[in-house]
Amino acid sequence: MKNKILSVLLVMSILAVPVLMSGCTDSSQTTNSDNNPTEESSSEQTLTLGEMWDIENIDPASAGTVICEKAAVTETLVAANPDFSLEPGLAITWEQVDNLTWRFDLRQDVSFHDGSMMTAEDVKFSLERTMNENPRVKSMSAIDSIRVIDDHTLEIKTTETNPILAGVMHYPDTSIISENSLDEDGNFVKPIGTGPYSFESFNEQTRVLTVVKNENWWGGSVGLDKMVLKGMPDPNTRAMAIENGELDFTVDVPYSETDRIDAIEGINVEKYSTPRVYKMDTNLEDEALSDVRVRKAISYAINRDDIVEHVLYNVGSPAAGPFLPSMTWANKDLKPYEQDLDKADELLSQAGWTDTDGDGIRDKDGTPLELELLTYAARPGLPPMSETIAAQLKDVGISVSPKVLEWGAISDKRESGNWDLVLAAYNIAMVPDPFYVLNNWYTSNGPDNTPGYSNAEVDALVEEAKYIRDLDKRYEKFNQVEEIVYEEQPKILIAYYGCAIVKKDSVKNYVFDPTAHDYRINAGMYIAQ
Amino acid sequence: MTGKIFRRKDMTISILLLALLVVVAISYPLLALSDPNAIDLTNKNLAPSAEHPLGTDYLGRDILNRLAAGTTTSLSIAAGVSAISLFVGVLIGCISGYYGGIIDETLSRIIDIFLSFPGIVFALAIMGFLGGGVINLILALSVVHWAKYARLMRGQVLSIKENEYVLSAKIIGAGDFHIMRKHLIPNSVATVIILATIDIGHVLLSIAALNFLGIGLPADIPEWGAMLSAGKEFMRTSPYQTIFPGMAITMVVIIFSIIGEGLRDIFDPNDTGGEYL
Amino acid sequence: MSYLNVSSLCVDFLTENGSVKAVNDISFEMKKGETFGIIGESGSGKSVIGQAILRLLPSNAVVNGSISFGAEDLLSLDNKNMRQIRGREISLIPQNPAGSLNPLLKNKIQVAEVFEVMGVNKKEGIKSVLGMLKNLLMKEPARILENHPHELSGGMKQRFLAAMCLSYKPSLLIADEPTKGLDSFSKKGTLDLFRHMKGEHGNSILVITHDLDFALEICDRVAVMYAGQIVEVGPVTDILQIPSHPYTKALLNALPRNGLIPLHGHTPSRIDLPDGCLFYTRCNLRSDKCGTERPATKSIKGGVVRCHLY
Amino acid sequence: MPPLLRIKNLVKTFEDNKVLNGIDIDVKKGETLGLFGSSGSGKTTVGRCIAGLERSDSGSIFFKGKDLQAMSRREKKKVRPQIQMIFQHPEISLNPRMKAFDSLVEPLKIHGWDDKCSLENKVEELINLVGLRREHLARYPAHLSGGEIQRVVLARILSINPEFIVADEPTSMLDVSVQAQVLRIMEKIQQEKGVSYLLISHDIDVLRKVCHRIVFLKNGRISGVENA
Amino acid sequence: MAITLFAVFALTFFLMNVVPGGTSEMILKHTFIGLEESATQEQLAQFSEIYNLNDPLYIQFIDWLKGGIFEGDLGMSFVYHKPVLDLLLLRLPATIILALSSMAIAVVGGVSLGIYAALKENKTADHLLRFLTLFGVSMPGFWVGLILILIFSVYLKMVPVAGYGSLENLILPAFALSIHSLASIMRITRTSMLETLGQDYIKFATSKGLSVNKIISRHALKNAMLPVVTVLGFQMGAMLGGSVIIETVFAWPGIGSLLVNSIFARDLYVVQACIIVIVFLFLIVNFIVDLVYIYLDPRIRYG
Repeated sequence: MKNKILSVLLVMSILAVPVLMSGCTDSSQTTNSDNNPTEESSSEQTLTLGEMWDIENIDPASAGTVICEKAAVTETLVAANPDFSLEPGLAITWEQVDNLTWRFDLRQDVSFHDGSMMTAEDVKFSLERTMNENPRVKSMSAIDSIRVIDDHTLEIKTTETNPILAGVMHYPDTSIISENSLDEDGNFVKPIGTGPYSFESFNEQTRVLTVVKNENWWGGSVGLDKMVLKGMPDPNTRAMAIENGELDFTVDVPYSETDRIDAIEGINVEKYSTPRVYKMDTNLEDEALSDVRVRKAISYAINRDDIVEHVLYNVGSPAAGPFLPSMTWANKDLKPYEQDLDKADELLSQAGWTDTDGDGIRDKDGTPLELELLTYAARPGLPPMSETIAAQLKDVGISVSPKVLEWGAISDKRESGNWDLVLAAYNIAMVPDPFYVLNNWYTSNGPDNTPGYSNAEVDALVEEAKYIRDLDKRYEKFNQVEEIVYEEQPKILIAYYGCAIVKKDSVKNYVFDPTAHDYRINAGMYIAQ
Repeated sequence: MTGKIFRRKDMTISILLLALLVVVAISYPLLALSDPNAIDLTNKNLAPSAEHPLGTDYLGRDILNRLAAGTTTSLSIAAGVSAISLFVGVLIGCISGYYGGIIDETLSRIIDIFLSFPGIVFALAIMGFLGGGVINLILALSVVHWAKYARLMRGQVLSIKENEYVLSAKIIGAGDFHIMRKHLIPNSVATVIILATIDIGHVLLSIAALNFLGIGLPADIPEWGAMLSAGKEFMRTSPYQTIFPGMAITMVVIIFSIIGEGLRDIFDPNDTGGEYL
Repeated sequence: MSYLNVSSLCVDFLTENGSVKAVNDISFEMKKGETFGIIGESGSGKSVIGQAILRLLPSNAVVNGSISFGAEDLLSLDNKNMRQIRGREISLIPQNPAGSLNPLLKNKIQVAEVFEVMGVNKKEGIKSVLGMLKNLLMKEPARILENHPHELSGGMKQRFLAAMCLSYKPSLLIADEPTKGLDSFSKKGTLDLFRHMKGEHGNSILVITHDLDFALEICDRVAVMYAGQIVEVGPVTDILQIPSHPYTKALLNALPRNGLIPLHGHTPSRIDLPDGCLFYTRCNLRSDKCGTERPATKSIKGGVVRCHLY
Repeated sequence: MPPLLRIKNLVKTFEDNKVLNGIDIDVKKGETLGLFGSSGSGKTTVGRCIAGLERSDSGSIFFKGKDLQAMSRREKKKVRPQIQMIFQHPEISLNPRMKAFDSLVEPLKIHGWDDKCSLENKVEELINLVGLRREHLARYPAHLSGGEIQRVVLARILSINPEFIVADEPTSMLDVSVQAQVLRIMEKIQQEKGVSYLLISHDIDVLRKVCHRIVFLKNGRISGVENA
Repeated sequence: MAITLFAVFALTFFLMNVVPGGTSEMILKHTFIGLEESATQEQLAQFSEIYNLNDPLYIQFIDWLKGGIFEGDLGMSFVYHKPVLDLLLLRLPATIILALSSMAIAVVGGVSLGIYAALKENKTADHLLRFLTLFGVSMPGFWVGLILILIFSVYLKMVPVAGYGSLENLILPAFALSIHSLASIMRITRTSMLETLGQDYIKFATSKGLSVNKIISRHALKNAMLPVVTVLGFQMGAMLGGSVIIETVFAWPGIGSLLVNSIFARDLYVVQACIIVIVFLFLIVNFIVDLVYIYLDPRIRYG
């Protein structure tokens, strides 16, 4: 009996340890936590923001989208205009000195939130740190070394010719922090940046990030006194929370709800296209799909307008080429394929696919035209879109069975060649430059060219463009590439991705930035009293 | 026995409803009245009407039609899971209970390990890494469910293996296989089957839960849980596509609970009607 | 003046298959200080009587007839007054000693309840129980009270229950199948216990049993039950030595020492009772009349019998 | 002539509790031997050892001169069925999910009896022997009385012609009138088939009435023998 | 328990590693380069190097186990860039708070309603309660959660939709999570109570002349609780499982939502750790249930 009591005590104490310990970490790690966010004086402008992902990490080297774009705590060297052309950020000018060397001149009047001035040393430190932490930036930028020329000048050497380096410097994970963001042991503590808002607290338990106005922002005056960012990964929750009045600003409520919420008094919804495109890869090893007529027929069979209206609820728009028409380098001559069932029928018949047995499915040499359409559920528009495409293709006699798999499983299938069609939503301006996408998607050795598309002309054009520093000439080459792949349809583009910004009417002066990776909070936004 | 079953009103209704569901499940794919996947985008998210008695879903598909088609999928997955886990559970439980000793020790330990995973977490882990799909779903849920039956079966076998008719069979010269097949399994399986009946409902709930988390079945397969999960996004603009599948699941779970518990009452040896003498 | 008077008692159980006539028109009376036995084989309905007296039957039982105890009509008392009778006036030593003690409570608590009911100071009560336990041939009574029921042997449990019942000093004690399931050695212990109770306490005892030998040893008068009816009542020695009713005779003859003569056939279904004598199909002495007309009870030499022969 | 069954110096221990402490018993062919003892005296253990449900720690049980506990598997398969057992609790003596008929023919089927016609005859013979009617055969045990069940059990084990039957309190759960029926049938079977019984009971009256000899068991030892 | 835990470790570890997509590649995509982008060989190699994913599986397993047992080091989370242990300690209180409060609701509500129903056997209240609990055990938990949010947050605006940190946030998830268990506990309590009331010792207590209240409070309750206690263990397990879904619905920052997120992100060590924590909690709960059982039932205590 005694032993039993002892063992009970033992177990209890074991149980108690994590609870107590968590209590400790809780209090120590959220040192600056504001205990009473509700007890703010009403004259203070506080905006509560429903962020679309869980906020877990506040290190801009890996969570730049949150810290740099959404919380506006840090800034990058390079900014971008709505047409995706680059403009000065923390750097005023930059220049590609030779194939392997870039030079950046920094803004002189920028101070960090802790009061220290930003220098080239800080930039070098931040970029090198990001390079270590973030394999993506490392490979995109291909930086070999960074040299501080003087307090406000940097020289960056790349390992190979990298025409997009300036664009990479727009990527939020490259944003600049002060060395004081780290403790003596080199562990990241909190982001000390240069942005319009400065970090106040992050409660790891509730995952609420609070930032406050930076009175000394180099860019001018800042609209809000305080911004509270709450991670709400579920679109329904965000919709209900803003209706409920818990939020002032959020994004991407369920698309189907956008019109209803817009109609609610005091809330408005704005829909924008964002640099991401729904595209359907075709397996060019497949006998039917290797025929350009079949691919074009598929493209003609799809009703992009219907999809945009009924599946995306107009959050997005029909796609022609891989780039948004608003992008400065986009080939504006291309128009989305219009649904044309006669043309589709004609093309398919020319290619030898006819319905000989009357079952509604075309066949050739006794093989029915049956395709598997793979997609994944992480982006909510994809499963219904795949079902819709399947139904539309059925009308021209192509049997498509849509399957929703984990992305990992899709990758595996693609690698083994065991696939027909894959519907996915790809980013088209990871960095504001066309090279990245066109090279990855359409050149013979492009890492994202799993369909196996190979066109010598395309390869040559892209390679040529790499060494042209004159932007207009460069973009001309890319426009030619766009035109070729528009005709050949190795990837069938469906629609541009959209973003729905939902905010209270009292939130004024919000400016949507299409170059942001989800959305960006601009300094001028304020709440009308 | 049958008299006893139909004397209970709730049992009768439940059995009739289940029979109806099974008929729908079997006949639906054979009849192929209309394609449950046929979309009609202009008529999406409609409220119930004469044309669409339960409304339409987010792609304009008829909800009633899809619910009916879903009967086949939902019931066959649930039946598949129950059949597999029942078979494995009964077999392992029986062997473990009958032989005892080191065999029992080993098997019991394995059963314990499987039981110590909360079911949905385990299924989630398996599904998360196997990927979605009917077969994977059946496998994952079977892996989760069998141990429960095995433990129950083992207990039952332990409680009857010292019964005199089992001893008598041994003395008569019956082999182990004969004893298990003729004596142990028939006399303990009823309890396990009752549990399985009630459990079919839980399987349906698990399917729905996995679908809710986005790793069950693809949305184009008309399955109730998948429908519910796909419809949750339209919860407020068009609640029917969530409410009706949810109600269908709830009703079937209730039906199986009533039948299972009714069976338990009927099989209960205490209920002989003559106990007062 | 009869002390307990049961007249025309009928108990039916409503079941899914119909109404089971467990007890069918039973009348008997007990005098003060008497030990009265009800003897019957399994299924004869004997245990129902004890429960009917204390109104402990389940809710699907339909009770007709009357049971009077002293001046009270037990079947028409309200619940509160009935509770005054239970325990204090009439105590029941239940059939299944193992199941009748709450396994989770210490014996002491279960005894203490008795005094709660009686309104006696607990300490004194415990003292008197200790005495009672000692009296009932139990060793170490103080330790027993600190134990839980499962730590007592079967015989001890029975004694413990008896002690509890006797603590009330009830005027009527009902013992339901005190020897059920006991082997011959334990039976002897039970017999000692009952002899002791009878001698020491002098209250009336109603013994319900299937055990003819036990009844012979302990009872003054017995009633023999068959298929829900009392077929014969009389002084124990008369009945067990010169039985009147053919069933009693057959029952006695089946005893090993009386020749182990089998009694063939079955007791009739209790849902559809036959018209005639319930023993008709198994009776050696039957006549045609027995098959059509149910015999009424008749008084014979100091007893009662239900047979056309008399 | 050697005895049919000879038990020599049987010892059996359960968890430090010496249940049997050197038992010697002989049973002759056609004899009913009574084994008397209170609960815990080890009498049931003797029966279970003979029937092969337990193995003794030491000592031997000779059946027709051969040690039952030292036989090869094949020998066992041949000899074992000649010793059968009937138990105390009728409610669990038959498989509740088998009709009486199926329980009855189960041993025949196990021992390879597949001729349908002669099976019917055999069943007829068996139920006559124990005084059951055909209608009983279609019933499940729940619808048979305790006495009827014990008779089905007897018929069932008789179907494979055992020479020795261990009866462990076969009537202690039965009413007096039914007890007489069952014991009488057992007597009748002995007369017709010449089987031997080991009748285990705590009711000395019963033993004195039906046994040829009675062995008294106390605390795992034989405390006396009585000839009836 | 140790063997069980070890088996759970091993099972989880190897299950996590035999999955499509290649662990390191998937993590890389989820974490750094975007789900749909392709990883270059160079990135893969670099990543595998950082997180020691190049060793054979069994070595990884042994390393991980060693770290976990001897240094309390369960590895680093790929997604959160934090030691897994820190992450767990951060999330554990939320899950424990949610589970305990749900359990409290379920136990208090279930037991009292169960007793009430048993005492009103076959009366209207009993039938009504049984009917309601039938729904309680049959409705999908997340569906209930969604409907609760719809009613109480959106229409009635009584509580916030989701979040963590205050009592208001706790109400809906705790209730949604408890419904199934509450109904189960009510049903088992009712059954067990009725069964107990049919026991001989209750009959004997009645024959002793005790009042109905005494009989119920002293004799029936404690005894009727035995099966309820057994069920509690299972219910707690079911609740830990259910919390995975409910936490997701209500954005509750506990182990459950961490697990779901990590499964999708293939944050290997976090998934393993979460599963192990859940299993461990489950085992602990069952151990406590056993102790309570021993406390309640003297037959086991001395047996």
